[in-house]
Order: sequence, then C-alpha cells, then structure tokens
Amino acid sequence: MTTPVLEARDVTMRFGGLTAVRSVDFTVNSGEIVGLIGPNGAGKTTFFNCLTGLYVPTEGTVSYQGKVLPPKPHLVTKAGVARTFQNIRLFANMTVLENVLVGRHTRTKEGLWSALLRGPGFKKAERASEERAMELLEFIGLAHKRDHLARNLPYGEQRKLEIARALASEPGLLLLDEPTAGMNPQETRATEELVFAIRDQGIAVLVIEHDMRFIFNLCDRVAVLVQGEKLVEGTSEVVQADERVVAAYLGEPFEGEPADDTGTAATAEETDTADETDAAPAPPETPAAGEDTGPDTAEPDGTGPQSTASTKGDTP
Amino acid sequence: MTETTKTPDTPGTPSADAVIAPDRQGLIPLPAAAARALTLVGGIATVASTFLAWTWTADFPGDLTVYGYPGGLQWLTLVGGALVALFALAGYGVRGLGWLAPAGPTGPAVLTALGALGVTWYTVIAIAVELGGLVNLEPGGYVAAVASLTTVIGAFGLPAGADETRRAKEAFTAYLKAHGRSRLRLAIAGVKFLNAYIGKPDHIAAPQTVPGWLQRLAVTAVTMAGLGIFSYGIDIPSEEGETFIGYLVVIVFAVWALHTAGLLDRFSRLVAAHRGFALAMGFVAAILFPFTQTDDHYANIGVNILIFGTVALGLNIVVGLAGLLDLGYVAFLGVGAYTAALVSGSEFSKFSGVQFPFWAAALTGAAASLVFGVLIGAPTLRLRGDYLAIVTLGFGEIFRIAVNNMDGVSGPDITNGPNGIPSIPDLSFFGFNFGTAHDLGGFTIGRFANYYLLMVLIMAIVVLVYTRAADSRIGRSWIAIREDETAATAMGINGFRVKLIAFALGATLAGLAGTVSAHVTYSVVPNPYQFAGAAPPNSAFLLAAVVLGGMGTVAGPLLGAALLYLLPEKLVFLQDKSLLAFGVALILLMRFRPEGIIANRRRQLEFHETGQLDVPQQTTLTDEPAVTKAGA
Amino acid sequence: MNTLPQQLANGLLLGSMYGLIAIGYTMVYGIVQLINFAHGEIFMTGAFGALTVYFYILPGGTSMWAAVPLMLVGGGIVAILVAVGAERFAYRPLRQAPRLAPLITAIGLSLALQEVVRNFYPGADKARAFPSLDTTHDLGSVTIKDADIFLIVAAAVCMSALAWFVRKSRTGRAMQATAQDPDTAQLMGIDTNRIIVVAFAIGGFFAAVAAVSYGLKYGNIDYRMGFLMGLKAFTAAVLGGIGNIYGAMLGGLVLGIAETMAATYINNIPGMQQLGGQSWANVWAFCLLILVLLLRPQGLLGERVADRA
Amino acid sequence: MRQRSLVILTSVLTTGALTLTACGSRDNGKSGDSGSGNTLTIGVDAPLSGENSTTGLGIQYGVQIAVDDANKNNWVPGVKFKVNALDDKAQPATGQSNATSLVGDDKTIGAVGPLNSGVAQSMQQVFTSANMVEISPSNTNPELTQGKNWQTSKKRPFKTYFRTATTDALQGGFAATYAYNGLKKKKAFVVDDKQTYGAGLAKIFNASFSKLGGKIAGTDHVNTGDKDFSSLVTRIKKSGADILYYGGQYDESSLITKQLKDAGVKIPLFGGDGMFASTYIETAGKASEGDLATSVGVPADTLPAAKQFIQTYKSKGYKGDYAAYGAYAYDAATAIIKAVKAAVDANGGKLPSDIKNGLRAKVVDGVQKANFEGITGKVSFDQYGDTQNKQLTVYQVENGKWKAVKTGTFNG
Repeated sequence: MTTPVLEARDVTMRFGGLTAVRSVDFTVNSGEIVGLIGPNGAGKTTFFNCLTGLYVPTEGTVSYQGKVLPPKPHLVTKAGVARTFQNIRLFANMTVLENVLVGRHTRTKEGLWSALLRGPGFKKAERASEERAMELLEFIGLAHKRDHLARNLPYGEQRKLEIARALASEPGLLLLDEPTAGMNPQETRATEELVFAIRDQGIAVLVIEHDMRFIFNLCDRVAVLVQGEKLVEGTSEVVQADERVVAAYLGEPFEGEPADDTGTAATAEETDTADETDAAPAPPETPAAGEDTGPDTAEPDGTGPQSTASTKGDTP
Repeated sequence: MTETTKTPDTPGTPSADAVIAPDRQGLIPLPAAAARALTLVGGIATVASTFLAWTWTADFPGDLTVYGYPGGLQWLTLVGGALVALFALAGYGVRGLGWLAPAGPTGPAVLTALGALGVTWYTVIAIAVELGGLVNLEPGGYVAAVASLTTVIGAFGLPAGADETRRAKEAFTAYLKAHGRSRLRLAIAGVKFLNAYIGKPDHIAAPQTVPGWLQRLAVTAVTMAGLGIFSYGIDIPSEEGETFIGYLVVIVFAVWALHTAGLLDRFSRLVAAHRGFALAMGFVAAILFPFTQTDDHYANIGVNILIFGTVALGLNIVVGLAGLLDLGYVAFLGVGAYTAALVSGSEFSKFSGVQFPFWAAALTGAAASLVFGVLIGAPTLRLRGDYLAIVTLGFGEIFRIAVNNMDGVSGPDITNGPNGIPSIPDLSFFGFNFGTAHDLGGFTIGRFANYYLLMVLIMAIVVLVYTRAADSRIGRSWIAIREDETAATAMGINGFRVKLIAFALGATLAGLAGTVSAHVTYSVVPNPYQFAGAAPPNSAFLLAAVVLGGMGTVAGPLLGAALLYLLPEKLVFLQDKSLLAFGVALILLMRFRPEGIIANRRRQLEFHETGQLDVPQQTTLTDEPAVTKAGA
Repeated sequence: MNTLPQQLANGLLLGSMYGLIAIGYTMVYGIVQLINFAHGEIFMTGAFGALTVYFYILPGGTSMWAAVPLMLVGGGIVAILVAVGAERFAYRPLRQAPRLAPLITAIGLSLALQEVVRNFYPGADKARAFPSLDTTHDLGSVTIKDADIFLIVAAAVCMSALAWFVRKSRTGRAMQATAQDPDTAQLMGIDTNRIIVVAFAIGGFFAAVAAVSYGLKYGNIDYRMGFLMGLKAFTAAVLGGIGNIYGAMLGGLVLGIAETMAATYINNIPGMQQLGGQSWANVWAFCLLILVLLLRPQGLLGERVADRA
Repeated sequence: MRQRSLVILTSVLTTGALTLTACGSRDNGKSGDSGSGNTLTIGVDAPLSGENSTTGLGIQYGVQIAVDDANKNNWVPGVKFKVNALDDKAQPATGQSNATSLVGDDKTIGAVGPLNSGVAQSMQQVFTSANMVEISPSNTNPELTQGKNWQTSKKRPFKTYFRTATTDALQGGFAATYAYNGLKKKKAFVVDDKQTYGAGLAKIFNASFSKLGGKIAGTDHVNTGDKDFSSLVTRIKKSGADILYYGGQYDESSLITKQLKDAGVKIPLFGGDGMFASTYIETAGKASEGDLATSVGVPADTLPAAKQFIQTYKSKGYKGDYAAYGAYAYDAATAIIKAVKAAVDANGGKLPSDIKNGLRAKVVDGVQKANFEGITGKVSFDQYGDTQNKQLTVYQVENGKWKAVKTGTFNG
C-alpha cells in the first residue's frame, strides 16, 4: 500500500529572480488519491509542470516508480504519468473515439510502414486499440457519441473525454488539473465517482483543485502549497484544521476566482515552453479570437471553441 | 454552400410533402399550379430553343447558327433547361422522379432555373456585345432568353417554406441595414437571400433501402457522368472561353441545386458505404479519360494536372494533416525531377553514361527528396510554425538559385545551370516505348496518354499512401499535433519525430512525381521551381490548390489543382488580365469559402451526421463566423 | 584600394531599406499574427504613388527639394490606402478563418496588385524612370550620393519617430498592449480594430518611405520591385525577431550587410571560389537566417509575443 | 419593394437592349469572307502574361503584323492566315502543352516561338514528332540547333526547329572584337544574369576577348530580379576595368549602368540585343550615355520595310515591346507564310488538302529553303536551322538614342 509511485525530491523552480517552487518534497503512493491545493499564485501549476516534464526543475528530481523522469512531456507520458489540462485541451476537430485513440499512442507502436502496408499485425493492433478505447468510452459513458466531434460535446463530457484520453495511455499515475472547474454540483459529484473508479483500477491520482469540498471528500491525503513552499501535508482533517492554511486562504481573494497562479503567469515570458495551464485564461466575455494555442501556431483550425467553453465554465 | 443554412434551432423539414404543403407560397405570388406549369413549360421551351439558331454568323464561338441541333453554349443551356424541367416534374410528383429531390424540389428548381438563365443570358449578351449589337441575334436567341426568364419567374413562384421566405427576406434586409448599400453589397445580400430561400433542411429523409448492386450501379453512373462532364470541360477549345464560362455557370448552379435537393448528401452516404468501390471507380474513370480523347493535347493537360495534383496531395500531408506551413515545397518536386534527369541517360546530364531503369530512377528521385526533406526538416521542425514557413521559403529559393548556378562556371558542375538538362529520353518499360503512340483496342494512345496512365498509377500510390497514413496511429498523431501540440505531447507523442515523418513523407511523394515530370517535359530547368509565379507548379500555387480544394481531404487538392491549372488555360480571352483575374479570384474564394471547396470529413461530420441539438451555442459560433458569412 | 568601408556602406544602405519595409511585416505580425505577404506590393504601390505625384501632379521642373516631400506624401497616401484597404476588405473578414486562408488571400492580393499596376498604370509594363538624386560625395574611400543620405536620414527619423510613438503616445501604448494580449487589451477598452488599422497604416507609410528612397537611389521602378524586396524584408523581420520593431531594423541591417559581404568576400575563402558573387548572395542570406533561427529561435531581438496563452 | 425592383430591372433591360440595337450592325466586315475554309493558323508561343510578357507580346504582335500583311497583300492567293497566340508564362510544361495544342489543331501549319530557351527544350520534340515547323525569334543557345557538342562536332537534333535569332556565339564574338579592336578596351569585367541567353553571351564574350589579347578583370553573375548592385559596382570599380560586358536583359543592365556611373565608374556597359531597346535608355537615363549593344541585322532605318513595321506596330497601339524580338518574329512568320506559298505553288496553286500529314512537311522544307529579304536582313537558314543572317550592328547610346556605330558580318 505504501509503495511510492511518484517522488519529487527537493524540487525548486526558478524563473530568473523569481522562485516559483522552493524545495518541495512530495510523494504519491500507489492506490492513493492525493490533492494539491493552494491559493492563487502558490506555484501549483508550475509544480505540476515540473512533474509532467514541461519544465525542467532548476534543482531536485522527479522520479516515477524509482526512475528519474526525463524532462520531456512525451517521455513522461510514456513512462506512465498521464495528465489532463486545466482548460480543456481536446483535439477539437477529431472524433471522440479518435481522441482516445491518440491517447493510446504510447502503448502502440505501429509506424508509418506498417500503416502503409496494412499487414495483419497492423489490423490487429488497430482493432485492439479501438476495443480498448471503446472500453474507456463505456467507462466514462460516452460510447454512444464515439463519432461526434470533440468540439461538439457539452462541457462536462469534454472533461470526461479528456480523462478517458489520459487513461488510454495506461498510466500508473493520473494527474488531474482542476477537473471540476466550471462544473455544477451534480457534475462535480459524478467526477468524484469517476475518480474513485479510476483509483479502484489501481491508478494513483493526483488532483489540483480549488474546490475544497471536492478535495476533502476525495483525497486520502492533501498537500498545501503556499508561495512555492509546501506548507502542510496530511489527511483532510489535518489540513482542514491547520490554522496556517486558513490564514493563507483568507489572505487571498475569493477561491472561485478563475485565474490562479498570477505569480507564475508573470514569469511566463521567461520560459521557453508555452504552457497555458499556468497563465490566466481569457475572461469569459472575450471571443475566441486571440486564443492561440501556444507553440503550434501553424495549425489551420484554431481550437478556439474549447477554450471558450472552458472560460465560460470558469465563472459559475 | 453546406454550412450556411445550419442554425441549431431550425425545425427539420423532413419530407418533400411538407415543403409542397398548400399554405406555403413562393416569393412571387403565383398559384402553385400555375408556377409549376410555368417552370415546366419554361424549362421545356428553353430546351427547345437550343435547337434554333441564335445568331447568324459562325464568328461567335461554337457555331450557334444551326437549326436542328444545338452547338457550343446551346448545349449548356439545354442541360440547364432539362434540369429545371426534371425538377419541375419532380414537383408534380411524377412517379419515379421523387428520388431526384429528397429535400424538396423548390430549391433545386430555383437554382437550376437561375443557372439556365445565367448561361442563356450570358450567351445572348455575349453575342450582342462581341458581334456588336442585338441585331446579331436570330429569333432563337430571343426565344431562349424569354424562356429562361419565364422559368425563373415560375421557379420563384413555386411554393417555398414560409419560414425560408421570411428568413431570406430578413437576411437580405439585415445585411443591407448592417452594411449599407453598394453594388457589391447588394450582390452579397442577394446571395444571402438566395441561400436562405432555397435553404436545405438539416434532416433529409433516409433513402429507401435499395439493393447493393443498385447502389454500386449508382456510384458507377455518377462517376461516369463525372468523367463525361470533366472531359467535356477539358475539351472546350481555349479560344472558346465563353463556352467555358457558361460551363462553369451551369456546373456551379447544378451542383448547388443537387446539394439543396439533398442528392449530394445521399451520394456521399453511398460513397461512404462503398468506399473501396467508389475509389476504384474513380480510378477507372481516370484511366478511361484518355480513351475519351482524340487529341493528345488533352492527355498532356491531363498529365500536367495529375503531376500538379499529386504534388498538392503530398503537400496536403504536410499542411493539411500535420499543420506545417511549407512555402518551399516545389523544391522537392525539383529535387526529384533533377535526380531523374541526372540518371536518365540524357547526354546533357553530368552522368550522361548512367541510365537507370525508370523504377530505379523513381526510387532514387524519391530517396533524394527524402534526404533533402530530412536535412531541411531536422533542424527547423523544432522551430515555431511561422519560422518554419520562412525557412522553407528560404530553402525553396536556395534550391532554385543553387541549381541555376551549378554549371561549373559559378558553382560546382552538376545541374548544367540555367540551360537545365534537356533531351531526357522517353521511358521504356519492357519494350513499351512511352514516346510513341500505341493502338489499344482501336483507340490510339499517344505519348502524353502513356505518361498520363503512368501518372494515374503514381497518383494511385500517393492516394493510397495518403489515406492509409491518415487513417492510422501516425495520421492521428499528425492531426493531434495540428490541433494542439502541447496536448499532443502530453499524450506521449514525440512532436518533432512525428512532424519530421510528415515532412519527409511529403517530400518523398513530391520527388516521386518529379521523376515523371522530368520525362514528360523532356527537360528540367531551374525556372519553374520558384515560390510564386504565373503558372503551376510553384509553391504558392501548390498551397493554393490545397487550401482552395480543401485541406485534409483527398479530393480537395486534386480538384483544386485541376481548377488552378484549367482556369488560366481556358480563360485565355482574358489575355494579359488573366493573372489579375486569378489573384482576385483567390481573394474572393478565401473571403467566401475559406475552408475550401470540399469540406473536410470532420466538418462534414459536424454538419451532417451529428445533428445534436445540445451543442453549446458558442462552440458553433466562435469557430465559424467566417463560414456563416460564406455565401456561394 | 580597400573596399571594405564602401561595401559596409552599401550593405548598410540596402539594409535600411529592408528594415523600413520590415517594420510593416513585424508590426502587423506582432498584433494579428498575420504574415502579410502582400506588403512588398504595398511598397511597390507607394513607389508608383510617388511617381504619379512627380510626373502627373507637380509641374515640370519642380526642384527636387520641393518635390521629394510631396512625393513622400503622395506615395504615403497611396501605400496607406492600399494597406488599410487590404486590411479592411481582404484580411479582416478572415480573422476567424483557418490560419492558411489569409495567407492565400495575401498571395492573391499580391498578384492582383502587381497586375493592376502593370495593366492600368501608364507605361508600367516596363520599368519606369524615377527622378533620382545623383550628386555624389566622397567621404574617404566611401562614395555615397544624395539619395543614400536621404535614405539613411529617412530611416533614422522614421525609427525614432516610431519609437517615440510606441512609447509615449496613447495609441502607441495601446498598440503594445494589444500585441501583448489582444483580449485583455480589448477589455481595457482598446479598440483592437483601430489598432490593427494603425499598424497597417504605419507599415504602409514606412514602405512608402522605403519606396521613395528606392526610386531616388536606383532611378527606376517597376511593378515587380516589391516581390523580392518584400521577401527580403520579411526575412529581415524574422531575423530580427518578428514582432519587434527594433528587431526589424536590426534584422534589415544585418541582412543587407551579410548580403554585400557574401557577394564580395565568400569567393576569397579557399574552396568556395565558385560559391561567391552576387548570384549566391541570396543563398547566404537565407543560410544566415536559418543559422540564427537555430541558435536563437526567437530571432535577434525576439520577443515571445506569440507564445501567450 | 418588389415592384420597384421589377420596374428598375425592366427599364434597365429595355435601355440596354435599345442601346445595343441602336449601335449594332450585322456586318462590320471583320471577317465576313472567312467561310471559304482556306484559313491557316500560325501559332505563337510566348509569355503573354506575367514577368516576360513585354517581350512576349512583342513576338505575338510581330507575327500578327506579318499575318496582316500577308492577308492584305494576298501573298498566298486563296489562303488566309490567322494567329493563335498561346501564353507559356515562361514555363516549360505550359509551353509544351501549348505545343501539343498547336500540333493537334488541323489548321495550324507552323509556330513562332518560344521566347525562352528553357521552354524551347520541352517543345522541340513535340513539333518534330508532328513534323511541324517551329521558328524561334529569340532562342540563342547554340545547343538548341547544333547539339551538345556544338563547339566540336555539330549535329542537328531537331529538324523542324529553326530560329531567326543569332546564336550567342556570333553576338558575343562580334562584341568582343569591337570592344578590343574598335574601342581599344583592354580590361573587361564580365557579368551575366545566369539565364541561358545572358550566360551564353557572357561566356563567348569572355573567351573571345581573352583570345584577342584582352584581360578579364573579373566576372560575376547576378539573379534576374535583383535591384541592388552596389557591391558588384564596388568590385568593378576596384578591378580597374575599362569596359563592362553584361549578358542579359535591360531590366538589370539599366540598373547596373546607373549604379555604376553613380559610383563614379565612367566606363561603358556593353550588352547584347536583349538590352537593345529604348526602355534601356529611358530607365537608365543619362547614365546610359555611351553604352553599347549588339543587334542582329542592319540598322532598321536603312530598311524601309523595317521602318514600316515599327510604324505599324506603333499605330496599331499594340502592347509590349517590339524592339527586342518583334522584327525577328515578323520574319519568322513571313518565312512560314512563304513556305506555304511555295507549297501551294508546287501544288498547282491549290492548297494541299491534307494539312496535318502533307502540308506541314512541305512547310518545313520550304522554311529550310527560305531565302528572302526580311526586315532584319536576309532570311535563310543553314543546315542546322540557324539563320544565315550574320549581319550584326553595334549600337551606341548618343544623346539619348541608339545610334548604329558599326555594321558588319561575323564568322566566328
């Protein structure tokens, strides 16, 4: 029960003069649901990005099942750590099924040649992938919408689909970045059920969340990050009782504020990897006009709608 | 054409009967019966008028002076009139014609009537203007003009949905109110009006189940009709630009009409159901094309279109699937062509003693392009999208300049500089000489037809590569990268590697096409391989073919390439204004249909299959404002 | 005779022209992430606008002192009208369209503008003579002429004015804000459309200044002059870091100097005798670009404008 | 509102109809008598749009004037000619497609064009296969007629390909001789534009000039479309050359000469017939004074026919530039027409009925045997299809006009 899946040792992340994360030690054990909370600008997302290989920590190491994770997102996923995004990042112009199939990328290896030659091996692998993907869609209850475009799904289903897509890579650890942002209470409860179900499959889960009630209901253990440092860690009761946590939160504006981590957002220009989970999402009134999806500027179809959908959702 | 009419709150008009319900009235207040009769009679009269002489002199292209049978533009009028008559008959509920308009016959009738009116009046006016006055018209011309006008009046009197009429008027006035009046605005408003008026219902009754063999027969018939129409268009002599314009008018309105009639939807369902069969039929039609031609010139045009289209399809992998903006793509065609020329045994080649058999030359050419693709891609694909654009643009220029200078005078002696490598011998397979005409079952297959058939084979390979690659793990990762690179890498996709594969694959296919093109034109010279120029192939034209036709589709780039090649070819009467017209046409097309002529399958999915009404409003609106504006 | 100073001067002059045109690319890109490939043609129309003023509006024999400012005005008006018109009627409707659509529009626009000038401007199917300023001055081993002085002064004045404008004026600051984050800027009450129009207009005016300098320097203009200059200027903009106005000028200067140096000195390098000279200069220019991008992907003075969320 | 627009529509239509009727008449005599069927077509292939269209249009209208003359003067009794001008946009593939189109047409008996040697390479074989004559007014690459090893062993690759333009070998050699012997220049700087024409010319000049004993102070190559030649000019200045030879078109040479003189290098620029046009002087202005160009044939003002041609071209208001190749195109078309006449005469005054398989071959023979005074001088072809007109003239810019300074023949 206490085999550590993920171990962050002494992780520090500095952007120029600003230290966003300061020597954080953090562990997720197998079969555990761990929450990571903190007020705006606490460095949660930066820390998250260190875990997923988007950032290379200035100091310290992150290891998964005893092996140090390589600082490349795709290798991290391959190693067995999957993630979702704070503002949903589905492949908007792909169908629901295709989205999940993309998630299977690391668990299949048919290259260009086998795609062109279409041997029996290829067909078998495709069929297996599709079966697995359909299982996952059944699991989240979207099997009947397999041929719909992801962009046309309602908000809550987009969230679910993102989780299914992450699960498709058969992770040992799932990182959820604000999975209930913008959800109504029923949807939040459904998500809760989903996370428990995922845990029951033997996958450890790390959740970043603003919604305290959700976190305390869900998590076996909660860590609180304030100003880049781990303030306290323990069971829900321990954390809830901690005065410093209350103080840290009271010092901040209302918790439902859509923007978080403004501190690190300010430093975004220092970093090389575009990362939207960190910066303030556009306010809801804004049309999707400027919502550029980061580095892939050559993409022909903007993924505007989904970002809009998410920003809409951010204000209850 | 497809998207404009969709608004989430449209109540479905499921069957033809509902449309013809008696309480509905057309734009022009005529009793339904009278309108229907008017349309039908007008259509028949239009057809009949084409058997009369329209003008007295054969000076007008196509010889419209003959009583007894139609010629030139009259054929097109005839087709337009016949289509109206058919749709009008369908409106009478004539047995056996119901399938013509599953979505109701009014819209198609209006559109075909407009098409017939367009082509007839265009002809009549062109006769009057070119020959200098209305006196040049014979009575037949007047009959045709009046008949086609009657048809339109009748068609607008046909019962239309009250909603459509109201919405059409609203669209018209709203647009004008919002934008003010000017001639252009009026025209746009007119298109908007029409679009709303003939609006195709979102849901079309599912077709009756017909036996599989009948479905295949339908696919075959449509493909052959397509071949016939294409051959007709390509055969219009360059001097008869008027006829070609009439041809385009009829095609545009007919296709639009078929779309509103719901037939296109049905056909695409048929194709989807018999995918392999339809693809095979497409290739059969392509192979049959030279047999419909008596003149090798058209095979020459055909082979050029195929080369251009094949390269565009290769570019589609890079741009359409992987979303990489490549502005120097034509250089890869050049690499292939030059490689093939060097090993062709031409006496002007640096390696004039070397003569590879074609399969080896093709592989060498493709391999050389592959190497260049990797060399260019490896350092640059790590860069952001726009930088990739400029680097590829630079590479394209470097290629052309380098090839132009490598003649031993101002550079290493490899490519023979500006003179290029001429005298490339014709190919020969097992004693089959591509350079000479062969008789095949009574048909003469000339030199260019030989190459045409070879190019069909190459295109088949490229189409196969494209479809297979697109529908696989690697293809999905390309699209994922295009859609959202950050998310894609988070799914474990190695962005750089996947992009490099796309880039190199695209380069390889272009190189392959280049090897054939070198043999077809007998020579390779540096000039054509530039960024932008007056004629295909150049990088800008290739990109335009992809975007114009529809990114991420198979048929789109091929259609785009055919259009971009044929339009300048056929519209020579524009003379030195042709480039101007081309430039303006590009701007207008992007303005009104930025997603290209053939919409991506994914878009089709969105608009046709899902039909879910629980779509959050903003998801459709935010992404599609340019589309909702799209008129024609 | 040591030609290095002269060649440096040559490069600097050529580079200033690239830089002036590059401003238009970089400003528009910085704000709407649009590569306005038709900008070279805007430069061209500016030249013809100035020519119109000289030949068809001013009385014959007007002194160049009086003519040049008026030509600047005329060329500027034409270039601004074309640039703003292109934005309003060709690009703006496509702002939400797929990314490649505006690019195709730009290619079409570029063709159309060239052809309009060729077909409808009197005598423009061939090169047309342009009044030039040919008085030469010897400064040590460097010979320059009046037109060169005009170019340098114009470039310096334009750059300083632009720098002042962007920093100090209300519109300029709004522009910066829009480039940083258009959505927030809009929320702050900035009229994004207006800012975009201003960017196009400034780009057009700078192109016109470059065009007049070009005419005064080379003595003739033609309808194709925009294509290659535009391409080079775009390269310069990327080289300097697209989105950065100082970068555009710096990129232009670096590119100009690199070209002249490559044309002059590459063939002195052993083993590369055949790879020098004017005909290879463009190749080296692009190689330099690729090299810079590899070492410094955001360009020499690059801001990471496009990487915002 | 509906009624109002109907009223407007009706009135517009009526007015339009009335106007058209009033202005119209049935016989404006354009080509009312062309019904006899004896109309033959002469094809033209040249870039008629885009970059090279100015020169290309000169070719088209050169042919047009020849055809008009033939029709007007009834050169071939009972046979009318018309022009089918096709645009190759300077692209080989397009040129080839035009060639197949001309070859496929039953009424076409010959073609004039193309402008570019690179395009010619992909057309020659098509015409040869169809036995149709092709005469280029402007291709100068010796390889086109004399084969790859034209310097050592000439061999004609395509028997239906002719040209009224001289090869680079003649012009380059003539220029070198004049520069060395006539102008007494000893140090030449040689530049070309890296196109078939210019590079060929420069290469021959370079060789001939050195052979005569001159010194080559330097060579360089530019790209077409380049505008700034300052670094080149600086190098020319440094080289101390006393003449600049430029192989290429006036687009670049007018810029080069201006930038050269502005930099204080007062040496003449010498070029081929590609820059022998008034546009060169107009665009280079005073800087062109003293510059030289070679051109084929005797000066136009010594031949009345040539003067007549230029006058017609101007009075018809044709677009394009006749100066470069218009006259050669005229002579090329005339050669074809004369060959038709010869064939008709040999057939007892009747047009041979089988055009594709009979007349075309006869026209090729007729062109091969052509021998008449054209507007560029004597038109006749040698066994390779090259013009035997070795008359060359050197022109120099004097007071803003091209003035003939030396006429002669060259046999190099």
